Amino acid sequence: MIANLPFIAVAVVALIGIVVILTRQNLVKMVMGLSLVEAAVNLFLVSLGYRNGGIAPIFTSAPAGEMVMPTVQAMTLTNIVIGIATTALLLSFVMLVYRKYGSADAGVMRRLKE
Amino acid sequence: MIEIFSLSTGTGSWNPVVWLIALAVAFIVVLIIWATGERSYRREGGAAAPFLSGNAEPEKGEVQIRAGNLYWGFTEALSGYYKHLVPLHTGILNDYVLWFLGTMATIILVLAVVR
Amino acid sequence: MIPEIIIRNAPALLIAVPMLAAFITPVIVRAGNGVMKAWALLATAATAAIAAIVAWQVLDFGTIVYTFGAAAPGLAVPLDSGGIPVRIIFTIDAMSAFMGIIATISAFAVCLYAVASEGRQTGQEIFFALLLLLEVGILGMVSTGDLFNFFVFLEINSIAGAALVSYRIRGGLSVEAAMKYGFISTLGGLIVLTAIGLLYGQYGALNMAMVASRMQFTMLDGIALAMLVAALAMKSGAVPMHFWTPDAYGLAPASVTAFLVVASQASLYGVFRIVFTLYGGIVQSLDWTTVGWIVIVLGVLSMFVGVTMAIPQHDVKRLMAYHAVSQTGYMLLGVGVGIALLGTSSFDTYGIVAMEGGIFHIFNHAMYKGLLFLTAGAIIYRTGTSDLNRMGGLGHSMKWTMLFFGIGALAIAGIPPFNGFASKLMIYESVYLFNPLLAVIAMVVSILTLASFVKVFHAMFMGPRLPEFAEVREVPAPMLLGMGLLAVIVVFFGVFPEQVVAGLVEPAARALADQGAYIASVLGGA
Amino acid sequence: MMTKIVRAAAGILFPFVLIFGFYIVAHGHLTPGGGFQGGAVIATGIVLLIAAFGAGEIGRRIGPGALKGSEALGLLLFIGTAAAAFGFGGTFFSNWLANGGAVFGNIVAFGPNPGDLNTGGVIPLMNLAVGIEVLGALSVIVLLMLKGVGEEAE
Repeated sequence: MIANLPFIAVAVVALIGIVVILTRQNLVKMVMGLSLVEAAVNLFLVSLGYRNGGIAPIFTSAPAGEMVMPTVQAMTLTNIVIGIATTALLLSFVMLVYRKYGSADAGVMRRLKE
Repeated sequence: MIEIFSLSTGTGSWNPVVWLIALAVAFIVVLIIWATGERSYRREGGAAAPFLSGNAEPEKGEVQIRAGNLYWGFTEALSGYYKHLVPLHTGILNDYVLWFLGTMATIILVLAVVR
Repeated sequence: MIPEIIIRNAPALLIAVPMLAAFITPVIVRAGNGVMKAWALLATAATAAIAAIVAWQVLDFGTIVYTFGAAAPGLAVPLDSGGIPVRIIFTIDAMSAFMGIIATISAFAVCLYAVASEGRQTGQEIFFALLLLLEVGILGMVSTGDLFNFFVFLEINSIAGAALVSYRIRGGLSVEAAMKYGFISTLGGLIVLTAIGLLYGQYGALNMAMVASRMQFTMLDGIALAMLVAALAMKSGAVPMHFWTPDAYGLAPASVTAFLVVASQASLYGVFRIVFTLYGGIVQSLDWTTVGWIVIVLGVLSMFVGVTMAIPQHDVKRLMAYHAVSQTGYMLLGVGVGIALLGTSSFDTYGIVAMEGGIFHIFNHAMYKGLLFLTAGAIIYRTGTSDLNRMGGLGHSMKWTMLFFGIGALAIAGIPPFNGFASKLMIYESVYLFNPLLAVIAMVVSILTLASFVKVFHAMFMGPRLPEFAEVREVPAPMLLGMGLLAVIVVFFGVFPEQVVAGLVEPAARALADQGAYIASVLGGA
Repeated sequence: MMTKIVRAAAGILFPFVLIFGFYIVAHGHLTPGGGFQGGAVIATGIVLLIAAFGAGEIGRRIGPGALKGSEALGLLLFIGTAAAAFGFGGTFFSNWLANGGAVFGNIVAFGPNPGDLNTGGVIPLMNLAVGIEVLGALSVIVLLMLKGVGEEAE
């Protein structure tokens, strides 16, 4: 049960993010929901690499013992970098939409339809 | 020679080169028939002007049929279908996400849960 | 003739050349706009040449494995790694090489076109840098053999694509389209990453060949497969996840749209690669047919909904965007039939033909759809409107554009002797043997496509010269050259389909279907 | 522009933030951290200055041009280091400096050890390149977005 806690947290955070994306029409809040989903994915990846009692995978002055998986941590880091790029891009879009449409609402941002 | 250029589709084959030659032959036949036609036909003198029950011919720009009027009958006949389909394209981002996640959930159900 | 170092490192250069060119573009623009454009053209031409070298190597000597950071390209599995390929590995088989050729040809034609069509914009260095980055994303997606690397290139693809869609603001409309595209593709990317995490958690590897060889087909694998297929099908614009497609395609600059088509096809390649290579081991089970039917259903829905939504449209690019959705359906249908039949005795008789048709259609679609979007861009460039109701009589002043549009329109409708007919014929005949109803739907869709393009042709080019377009002239030469290149390919592939199918498409289909060879090329016959 | 206390404190803190950032970049191959994290720390320092002195003032002093230049320089350095491997007969990204005895060329001791800065081959070089790129890119994002918000407020 305890070992599964991180994964439960992943599910909770991802669900909150998805519910925010689906129910809020404010574009800034939708981007926040996306960031929540991203955080959940990052947490998921890091939890995957955890070994019970493992130490940080740094060879400098490392004590003997099991190490946690470093690959997932590298993946998480890459995803954080990508997440910064996408969030910055999406927020700039929100700013431009707000400036041109006078509102940052998904219900207003629907001139393209049908 | 012919086999090199023909695309075999398992049940048949398709040869664009032969098709093109046939097209050229047909074109030549048409040209010959056309050339045997009446040579004394004159365009001037009102022979080629449209006759609209004696009314004057309207300006060209007015009789141009714009795109919106084409296939009116088609969309009208299928209006029951379009009535349901078109409103689905709401243009609201939340709906886009909902459709995406809904489809994904369906595929997960079919592939992983039901088996 | 070609230096050995280039041949040896060609897979890496495929990514390195456009990436380096993209990073230099903002610097080189200080020497002048003309120099920068020449630089971008040179870079895309060089990339096309490298893709040709890669394809030649693959077709002659089999799958190339290129290990980044190793002492030699072929050292996929280091001796001290315990038999696990730890490095990022590019695995380029015939299918990847095929997609690489599509992407680089299209990139070159688009770049040639954009040199003139974007000539009136500011910030052109950003445009060309992003175009080159989008090419990097596409080429990376199609050549990588590493799941996480695939995700990274997918994100490069999404970010560069979304930024390019918003390149012209157009009163916020383009930004709206880019926002929708960027948002939903980011969500799709995260779902892909979650699925990759699920696979990594079970098998402790990211290399596709390694994961495929260890695949156990647990329930988690099924969930991962569903997530990957759904997210990548969304990125390729399959109904009912297509809503972003008309927005993004319709509002992006025409040159970008023509290239976004290829970007979507890279995601389509992702679907096929995941299903065949990663999950190809479950061929015998009942699940496998379900996978095939899911792809077929997505394909049929895309074909039908796409074309019926296209008919009432009056914005020329939005109409074409719905057709792009519809044509994607053909590829999904063809390859879906191949998936459903893989491993059965029918696969070698008509399953493979369906797959070849679907894969050939990817190439044809990239060429004629790119051509159509470019002609639409040419019309908009001169008339300033994309509304079909306000056009008319342009055939008098834009004869070359009319010719190119005609070629593209006949090709997309599957009229002989253009290339669309060849691939559609292969799909019809083989799908008819699989399930006659599907083939009938495919033909009806093709007829509706023709009807729709007759309407567009009439609205844009026919009729008397209209007074408001009296000043309209033909577009500049680089734009015509870009369109002409694609038109020549459309005609050439239509007249000599057998050569292309035997030379490029069939190896690609065989490579995709042969999971064992893919695994063996990386893991060394283990 | 904030109060004098904030400005003075930012001025004192800024060098320390810079040093910490460069420490993270330089030790990227030995300890947690690396180019991205170090660059982000340095960019945080610049954001600190922006918060204290206002985007207009800092934008005039540093300028988006210089930051974009550092972004391009970092990217070129990164790809250049990777591509230089072709000249040494290796593959793209292969480590042509490691264990060479020269710059960053010491051989890594086996087993747990206190760490030697002069190891790692091209990895420290790439960390440096990424650090230069990230500090430029993140600062320029913040500067340009603040500029957009400023236009909004007017």
